[in-house]
Amino acid sequence: MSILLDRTNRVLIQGATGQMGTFFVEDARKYGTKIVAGVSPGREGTTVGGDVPVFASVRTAREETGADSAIVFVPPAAVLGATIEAIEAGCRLVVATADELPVLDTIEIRAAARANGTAFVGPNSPGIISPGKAKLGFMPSFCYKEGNVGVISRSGSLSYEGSKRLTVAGIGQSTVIGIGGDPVKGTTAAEALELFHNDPETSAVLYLGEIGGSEEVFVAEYASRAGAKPVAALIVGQTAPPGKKMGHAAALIGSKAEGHQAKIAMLREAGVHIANGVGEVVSATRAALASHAKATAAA
Amino acid sequence: MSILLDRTNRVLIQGATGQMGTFFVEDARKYGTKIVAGVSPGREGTTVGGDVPVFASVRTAREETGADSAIVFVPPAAVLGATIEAIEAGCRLVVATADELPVLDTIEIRAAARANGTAFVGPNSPGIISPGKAKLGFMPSFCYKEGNVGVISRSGSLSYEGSKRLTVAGIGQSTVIGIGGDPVKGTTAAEALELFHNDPETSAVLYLGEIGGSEEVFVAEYASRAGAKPVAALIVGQTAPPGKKMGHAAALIGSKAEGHQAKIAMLREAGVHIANGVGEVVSATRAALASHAKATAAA
Amino acid sequence: MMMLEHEGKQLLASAGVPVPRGKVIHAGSRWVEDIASGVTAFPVAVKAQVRSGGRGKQGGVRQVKVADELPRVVKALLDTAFGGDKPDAVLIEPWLGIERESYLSVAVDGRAEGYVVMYSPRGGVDIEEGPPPARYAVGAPWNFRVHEMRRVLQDIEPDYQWREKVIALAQRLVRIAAMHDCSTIEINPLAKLSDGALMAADAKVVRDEWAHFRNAEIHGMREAEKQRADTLLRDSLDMQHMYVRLDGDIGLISGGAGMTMAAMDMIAEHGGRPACFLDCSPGPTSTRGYRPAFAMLDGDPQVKVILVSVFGGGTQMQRVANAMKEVMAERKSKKPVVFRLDGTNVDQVPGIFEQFGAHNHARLEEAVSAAVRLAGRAA
Amino acid sequence: MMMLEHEGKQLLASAGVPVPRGKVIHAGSRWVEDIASGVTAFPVAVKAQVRSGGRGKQGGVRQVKVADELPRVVKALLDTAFGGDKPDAVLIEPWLGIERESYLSVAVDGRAEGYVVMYSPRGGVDIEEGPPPARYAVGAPWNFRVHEMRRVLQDIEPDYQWREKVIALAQRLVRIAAMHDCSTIEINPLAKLSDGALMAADAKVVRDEWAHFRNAEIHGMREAEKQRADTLLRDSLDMQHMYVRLDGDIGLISGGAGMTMAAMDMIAEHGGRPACFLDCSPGPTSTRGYRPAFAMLDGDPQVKVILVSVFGGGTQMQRVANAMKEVMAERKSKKPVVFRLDGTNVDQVPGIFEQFGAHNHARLEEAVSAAVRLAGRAA
Repeated sequence: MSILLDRTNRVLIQGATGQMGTFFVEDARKYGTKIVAGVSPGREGTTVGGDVPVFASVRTAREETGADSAIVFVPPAAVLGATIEAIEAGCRLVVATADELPVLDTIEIRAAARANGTAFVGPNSPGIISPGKAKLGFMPSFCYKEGNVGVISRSGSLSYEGSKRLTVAGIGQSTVIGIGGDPVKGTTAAEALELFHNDPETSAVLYLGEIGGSEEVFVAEYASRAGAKPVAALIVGQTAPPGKKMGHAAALIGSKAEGHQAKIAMLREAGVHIANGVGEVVSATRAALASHAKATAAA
Repeated sequence: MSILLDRTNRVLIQGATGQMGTFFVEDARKYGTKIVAGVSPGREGTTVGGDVPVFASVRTAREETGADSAIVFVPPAAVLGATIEAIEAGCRLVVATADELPVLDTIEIRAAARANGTAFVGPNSPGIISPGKAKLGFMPSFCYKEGNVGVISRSGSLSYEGSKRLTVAGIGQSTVIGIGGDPVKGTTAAEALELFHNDPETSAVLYLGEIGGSEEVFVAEYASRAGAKPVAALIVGQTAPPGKKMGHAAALIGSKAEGHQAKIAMLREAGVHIANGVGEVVSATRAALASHAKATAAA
Repeated sequence: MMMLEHEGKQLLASAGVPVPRGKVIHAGSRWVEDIASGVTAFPVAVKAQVRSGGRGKQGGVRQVKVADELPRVVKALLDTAFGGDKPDAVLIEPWLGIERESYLSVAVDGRAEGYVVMYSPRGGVDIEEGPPPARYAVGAPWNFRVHEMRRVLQDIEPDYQWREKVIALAQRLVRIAAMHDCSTIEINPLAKLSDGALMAADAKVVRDEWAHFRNAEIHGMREAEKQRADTLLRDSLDMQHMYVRLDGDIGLISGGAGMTMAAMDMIAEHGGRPACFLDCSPGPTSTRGYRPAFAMLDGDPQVKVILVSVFGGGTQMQRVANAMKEVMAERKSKKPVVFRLDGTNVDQVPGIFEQFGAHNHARLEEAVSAAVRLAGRAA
Repeated sequence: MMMLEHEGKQLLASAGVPVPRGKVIHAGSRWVEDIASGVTAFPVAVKAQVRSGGRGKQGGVRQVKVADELPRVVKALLDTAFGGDKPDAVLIEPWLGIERESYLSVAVDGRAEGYVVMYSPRGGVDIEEGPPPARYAVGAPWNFRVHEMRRVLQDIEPDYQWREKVIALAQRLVRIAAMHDCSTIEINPLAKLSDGALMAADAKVVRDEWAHFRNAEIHGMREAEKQRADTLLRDSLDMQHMYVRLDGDIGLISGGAGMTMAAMDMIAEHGGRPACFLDCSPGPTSTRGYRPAFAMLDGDPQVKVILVSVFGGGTQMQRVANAMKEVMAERKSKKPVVFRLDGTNVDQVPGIFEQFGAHNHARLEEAVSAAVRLAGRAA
């Protein structure tokens, strides 16, 4: 198994006829993702990627093709309208990779997703991949391999780097989810952890976090819980100065609790296996997997 | 019977300790209204009107006294917060008489009332009275008498005038509801008509409208419906110039359809008994009642 | 409260709506130098800044092709009355190369329980003559849905690229309306320029005056409106009175919008003509409240008789009667006054009226009839 | 993007929040005359307008009791650097008779899924030392509930009249934050004046830069921020690059915030020091995109070696490699460059790199280690 995404998702693409949409159709299909529809108001009746039909609305696309998941490639100002259309049309999973989205729009989208029981991944995220099954995003396919480690990342490229290191070391992933670098997230670390917790295929979780924000509080809370799956974590930004935004809107040390030292201390306290730097991602994950094996043997 | 308000409503007053609240407690209790609680944050533990206990929140007031209806006497800037508190605490009826309320606030309150299944009456309204039973508003009690005519009015003082004329002529009222002079209303004419339609005690409806807005479209729609109760109507503003706001925000002729002549023609077409001026309110209502008697005899 | 075109456009521009880069010349400013310095590219549109509608049909928009003509046209427009008033200013804008004119508006609407968006593929001065615009009932502003509006426009706007721009703009306008407490934002024409870009060529923006407590601009507009009124009216407006001038001779001091209109209608029915709509109910029901209302009507040569018609609920009649007693005692004018008070505590009125020899009519018909008679006699 | 105090206060005032009537004197303006003409009542507070925090503790707020002293104090403040920068302006305000200082803020918060309101009965410069403020998680702005916030404050703020004022202000601030795309509005101190009135004595307002398309003010702030940067940095910011200057010597050109920080951390681990955080991923992955990044680091005397570290998904590596080839060919600087490209189409990189004699390190560790070594050699 995996979380949110597997071989059964039938995917529609909003903004399918743009440059990113076109690249995605080809790349994601090659990986095995079932792309069944494009949505591009005004371009209905055409196709993308050779044979994927384009519709005027998500509703029509769903009715005609049974699409149940959406990925959104439209300019920032149009993301709010497009995601809410997908959510209200009943998609079970909506991924918006866009960065430069006003946080108020994310707040609205998240509220709509909650009200409709939709899983929303993004924004400012590479998307989500369940290795060997399907991908909804731009991650380089060769970095991943099917397996039993769930990966949660606040950063896109860091999730490629971390996953590739696991893959090269022979450790596969159940799902790798980019929760995004913005302060308000479609899916939070807490929610992603809960999904991995309930996924029988996931044995341990690797969390790739950074300085700033309070997402890591959730991670510590989960890890301290009785019966939690073992968690490994890397927090980048040890050398970041306080009070400066490090690219991501959320990566800003606003108080001591948001700094590297405080987060590491809190996670260690909660029993999380800490990677000191990206070079230790594999060893920390191995330690987590070992502690899972031990717990399973004991049970 | 009556609509929304009868002897069973247990009323709480928000802003109970102000001048209007104090006057209302005395006046409404004299009329038989069950005033069970006041709400005035910070004044909890005191009383109004001698023995009505004051609480810090609507929730507490409801828990302690079983209050189920609220009337709000707070300054315009505080109406939004107070009404939504009452709505979300589960009151079945909330009356806000305040004028000078931004229309956006009314829009928000109406949305909250809808979401919670609350009847919201106002703003910019004298409130609601079910003669002989209870009153939630400032209307002069002597103008009313229990009976079988439902009265809906966009204007406060005009509803006193109209009701008094009915009362003097021996025609009683089931309920007199002031739906208010603002463009967006807590209870629309359409909703009030539906309530009167389902009230067995109401035989006919007197609608007191004015130029501007589209509320009268609902009235005509109702009157044209098969099985509708007979409706009499007065539309004031025959002599109002177009393009000028006549006191009420909604009383502005913005297009021909909103003028006096067009409204009268539409209502007449729908079979409504028209009063030409306030002097004909009684005769038009008599005609409506007569047509009800005829219909009942035929059935 | 309606904003002038250039004020409305500034508001829209602040929220990212494309508007022409204009230059405002206020009446009474040293406009000749301003013009000389500021306008270089011709032709330009010179537009009278007035609050009444129908400006276009009244010649309030002029094209000027050469710099030399500009001062004359500006002066002429500033000296012309539109709907009774001379413009506060003129707005000079580049003359737009418009390929197509559409119509887009966002307005508060009772049936929609909030905002409604209206769009017509053909805009311009004759919008009211054509078929009614398409209507998207939004309701609460956070309920705007791009896909719902797309469905509404699907069949009436075939140019999908233009349609998408219009939808994005409508979304923006609903947000602006809610943010800035606007009850109407009307863009007519909504221009499609030769490069396909969209531009608000005109803008009618109406603000909700009751939001004055949370919006300094609206607060300022209310103050400015009072300043534009003459002194007597200003004092009355300061008491929160609602006043509309009419062309008759019976000065009507009343309480409540509906009753005021009912009394106006009844005056007409009895063959008289009201001089005004003057609703004093929102203000204090004290001497302080009524004094400026009487001062204004006493000072208005058009008014021959004053009819006081108040039916009060929360307004207690003994208080109104006492206020009348005091005002009558102070008053210098000899214009006759007819009273009809009814409502809460009306039983205490006769005793008070006796003290200054006034009569309270029991029914509105009697009072109106007396006022019409007195007005006729005064003529 | 943080607004200066006086800009933030102007925004708050426009939405009806009480702020002191202040006077702004910009650096470089003819301030002496301005002061003489504008300020009549003393004492006043003279406040340096800076974007960094901790101004109060650094002497950035001065009391002036007599007119004669004012020019000297203004001049002194404009000449003092706070957090590395001299003030853009000073703000002169009447010295407030503050009876009590509280703290109120509204901020975007992930845990709240939207906005959070924070209140502390005791505000002032030492707010961080005291107990944490009370927290009301609002979420979406339309979910603000007066009664919920009242419940949060019930036990921590016993003065109910003050409490009600604070709640009404919090409601206003949440509305302002949503309307004007603010990610933080912090009022510290929130002053209670001697007459019981509430006033925002200071204001820290942070705007969401990504709302630039719907807010002309935010758009203007972004442009102004670029203008404040030197030419080389401005060209890089024009490419949407994200830059933070650090104090090391390894110029890091990277893609993605997380990977950039990971590389920074690894540089430190290997005993080196990064000269910057420079995330080029939001811009074009072409020569045009990378050219200004190299120009800036080549022109920075602090930078001894450049490390290019990009792990791309949507960014295709053959494009980055080709861009590097072109930039290297144009480049005059002799500073050594270390490459580590990985990600989509990385298999095409060696072929391209061969054409200009560059080496692509397979692992980040190798590239970092090489860069640190080269920096050491350059020293």
